[in-house]
Amino acid sequence: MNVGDLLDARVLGPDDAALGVVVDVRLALDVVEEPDDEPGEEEDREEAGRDAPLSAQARRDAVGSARVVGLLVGPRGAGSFHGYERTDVRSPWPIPQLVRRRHRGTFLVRWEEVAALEELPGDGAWRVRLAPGYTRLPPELR
Amino acid sequence: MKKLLGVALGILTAIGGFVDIGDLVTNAVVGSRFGMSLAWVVVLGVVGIVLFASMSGRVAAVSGRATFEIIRERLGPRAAGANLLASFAINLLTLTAEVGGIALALHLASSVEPRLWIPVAALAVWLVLWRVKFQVMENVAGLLGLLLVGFAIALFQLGPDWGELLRQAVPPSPPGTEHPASYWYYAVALFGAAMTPYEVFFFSSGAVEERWTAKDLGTNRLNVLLGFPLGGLLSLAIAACAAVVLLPAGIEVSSLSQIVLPVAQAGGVLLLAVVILGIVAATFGAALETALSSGYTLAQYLGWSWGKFRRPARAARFHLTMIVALLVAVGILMTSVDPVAVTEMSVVFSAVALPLTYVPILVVANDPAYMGRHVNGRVANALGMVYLVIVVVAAVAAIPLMIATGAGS
Amino acid sequence: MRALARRADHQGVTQQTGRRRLAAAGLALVVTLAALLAGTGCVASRQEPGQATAAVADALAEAGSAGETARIAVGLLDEGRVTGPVADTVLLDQLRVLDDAESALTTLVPPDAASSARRTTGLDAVGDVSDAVVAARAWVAARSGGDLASHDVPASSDVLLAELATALDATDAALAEAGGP
Amino acid sequence: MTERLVDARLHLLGRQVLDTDGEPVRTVDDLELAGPGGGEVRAGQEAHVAAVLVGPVLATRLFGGRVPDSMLPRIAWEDVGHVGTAVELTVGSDRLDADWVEHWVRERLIGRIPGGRHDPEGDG
Repeated sequence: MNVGDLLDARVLGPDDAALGVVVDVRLALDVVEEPDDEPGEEEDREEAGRDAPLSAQARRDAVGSARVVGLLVGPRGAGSFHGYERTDVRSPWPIPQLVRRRHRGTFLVRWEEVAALEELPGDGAWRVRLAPGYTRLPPELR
Repeated sequence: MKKLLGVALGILTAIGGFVDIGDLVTNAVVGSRFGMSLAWVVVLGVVGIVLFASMSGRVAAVSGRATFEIIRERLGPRAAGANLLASFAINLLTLTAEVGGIALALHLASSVEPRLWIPVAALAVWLVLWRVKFQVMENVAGLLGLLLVGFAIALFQLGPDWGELLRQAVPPSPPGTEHPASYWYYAVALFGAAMTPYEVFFFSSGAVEERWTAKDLGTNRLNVLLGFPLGGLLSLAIAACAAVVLLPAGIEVSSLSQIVLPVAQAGGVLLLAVVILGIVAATFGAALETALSSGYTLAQYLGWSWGKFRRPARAARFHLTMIVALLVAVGILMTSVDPVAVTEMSVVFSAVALPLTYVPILVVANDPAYMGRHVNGRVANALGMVYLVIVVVAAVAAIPLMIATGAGS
Repeated sequence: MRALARRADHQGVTQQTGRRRLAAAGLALVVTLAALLAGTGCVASRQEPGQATAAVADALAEAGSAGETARIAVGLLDEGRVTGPVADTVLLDQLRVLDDAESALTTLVPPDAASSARRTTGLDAVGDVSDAVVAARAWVAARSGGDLASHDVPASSDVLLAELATALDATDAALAEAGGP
Repeated sequence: MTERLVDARLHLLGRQVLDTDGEPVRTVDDLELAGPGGGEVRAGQEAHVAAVLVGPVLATRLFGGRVPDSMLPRIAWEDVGHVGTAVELTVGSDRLDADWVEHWVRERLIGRIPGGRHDPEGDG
């Protein structure tokens, strides 16, 4: 199974109620502590305050395994600028505000609370069924 | 001198937006028909491209990602694919026009038929793409393109009535002899050319080619603040020369050869030679810019290895794309199509490409996951949103205006 | 030999599968381009009397512009401010404009006698300008040491400029008659 | 060991894949999931990313449909080193079967043109 199979799959509650579609799959990446043995890195660190080098500004982690922690379920498909309902980015006004409004009601459900993954006959689309007593967690990324 | 070489990327990028073969002729057409009454569009375009090119350069410097990588990642395969088709079409049409333009410029210098120059020009462009170091390329093409400053010198030597030129420019109003639809068609065409998407593709990819880092944000600012206004100034000088010499004679500009007449009148053979060399360099530079952009966009959309700093074999499909694009351009030119007319068609594709290019840049320039603390400030965002609205209006208006006016005629 | 053929075959197939999507996109592009070229390139001949007159005026305006351009080019070459190749290119480009103007007039179907008369006057005027520009080219060629044997070389630039001026006056008159500016 | 939460579509799909030398390889077109012990994914049971898929999935994401898994060029997740604005591998692109088209164009076309292996950053 691929992440692409889950994306945009219909989500049903335990009582067969339609809850929306999978807008994203949340993963937990193990972050590996990197040894500071690369030459020149010390110097870069010192300069980070004034003139940081390439990609020191943006987050970049050495990663180990990637575990599925949950599904993000939204009332609508992801749309183009997905993600605003999960981050605190507020600019450029008014794009995040509009997208956030459109995706109000998006929630996170833990992977353990997914009861069944069913492949629909025919077009290869999938359907996700949630377990009884599932909880709607806030969608924000930590 | 070192400072000047440092801004060659901005200058070469601006040449593609303001004084490539299509713009050279369009500027003169505008000057000969509307005087300076469209000067405001050039100013509007300069501010817009400075704003978005500096954003794309900043994103490239900080995150290491060129603009089309951002577009593909933000818009998803479908919308980014639509942008790719439109942008690639603009690249290809403009590349075709530039190769033809080099041939036209060489024709001016030599009287040898343009059709004979076309394969030579294409081969020369390819050799530079294949062999020459990026920095050498941008320095030579960018600085020689600056010889177009001959148009500004010519303007001063013509000793025009500056007050009259100013009166034409502010407040802007179309001359009574022209239909307002034609006026607005040229306004949209000039604005679209100034903001043409391959500029940001080239500029941001050039920043990656030059290995900019967050340390180079000053270089980025200098490049956009010098390069684009300089391009705009050249564009205004060309229009003004036409407004001074050709407009009073009732001449409608239709070919490249006409736009150098004011220069000859003002500065004689020497200045004429300088300007012709400038035209050859500018069209050559724009050909390099659009050929590279066609490689950049396709490679970045599909994630292929790209870049002139790599050995060609280490970016094989990138180089193959550029070779194919050049061959297609030569093929189109061999049908005897007018290169200048070819650039007019790219207006149509801009309608799709412009919004789909500038929205993702603005969005990512605000994303701390890409930009860290170098996210956009409030002024940049406010201006950016205003320009997005202008871009969308211009893009939507372009096609009906083109059809209504028969491309401005 | 056969091995070579097989290898070529194999390469062809690999290329084909990889390129099919690109080819489809390319085809779409070419079709769009062709449609655009057709759309912008063909100007329908005008049928209404008013439109016919406007078409005559357009053609005359183009011819006038071409004549004025030639006048500037000849003047500049006479003063030594422009090179032979540039002057020649300018004139050649203007001959193309004049050709377009002439064919616009010849393909025009005049709906009534008045516009038919205007068309004839227009054609004469455009023809006069064309003759003058051709003469100018011969003069430019002669000055540059070559010659276009097909045409008599004008004695001097003054003769040439006078010829251009006459043709342009005729164009202006015809243009005024056709209601142009 | 710390964890970082990412959303697959937001942070991984469509991102550039770079090899260990920083050379672009492909884009992340999909992620293959595996269940416990590398077997089938089962609802509610531990699942992890097994591979980065690159290649013809793009066409299906554009036009719909599905490519058989066996035909997808894949890069094992073990070969992924860093995740930032791009996905960086710990292996060179030459070792990746997923990059065969690039290799083919390099060996058969571009590498054969004179100067195809010339280093533009070097002198001369």
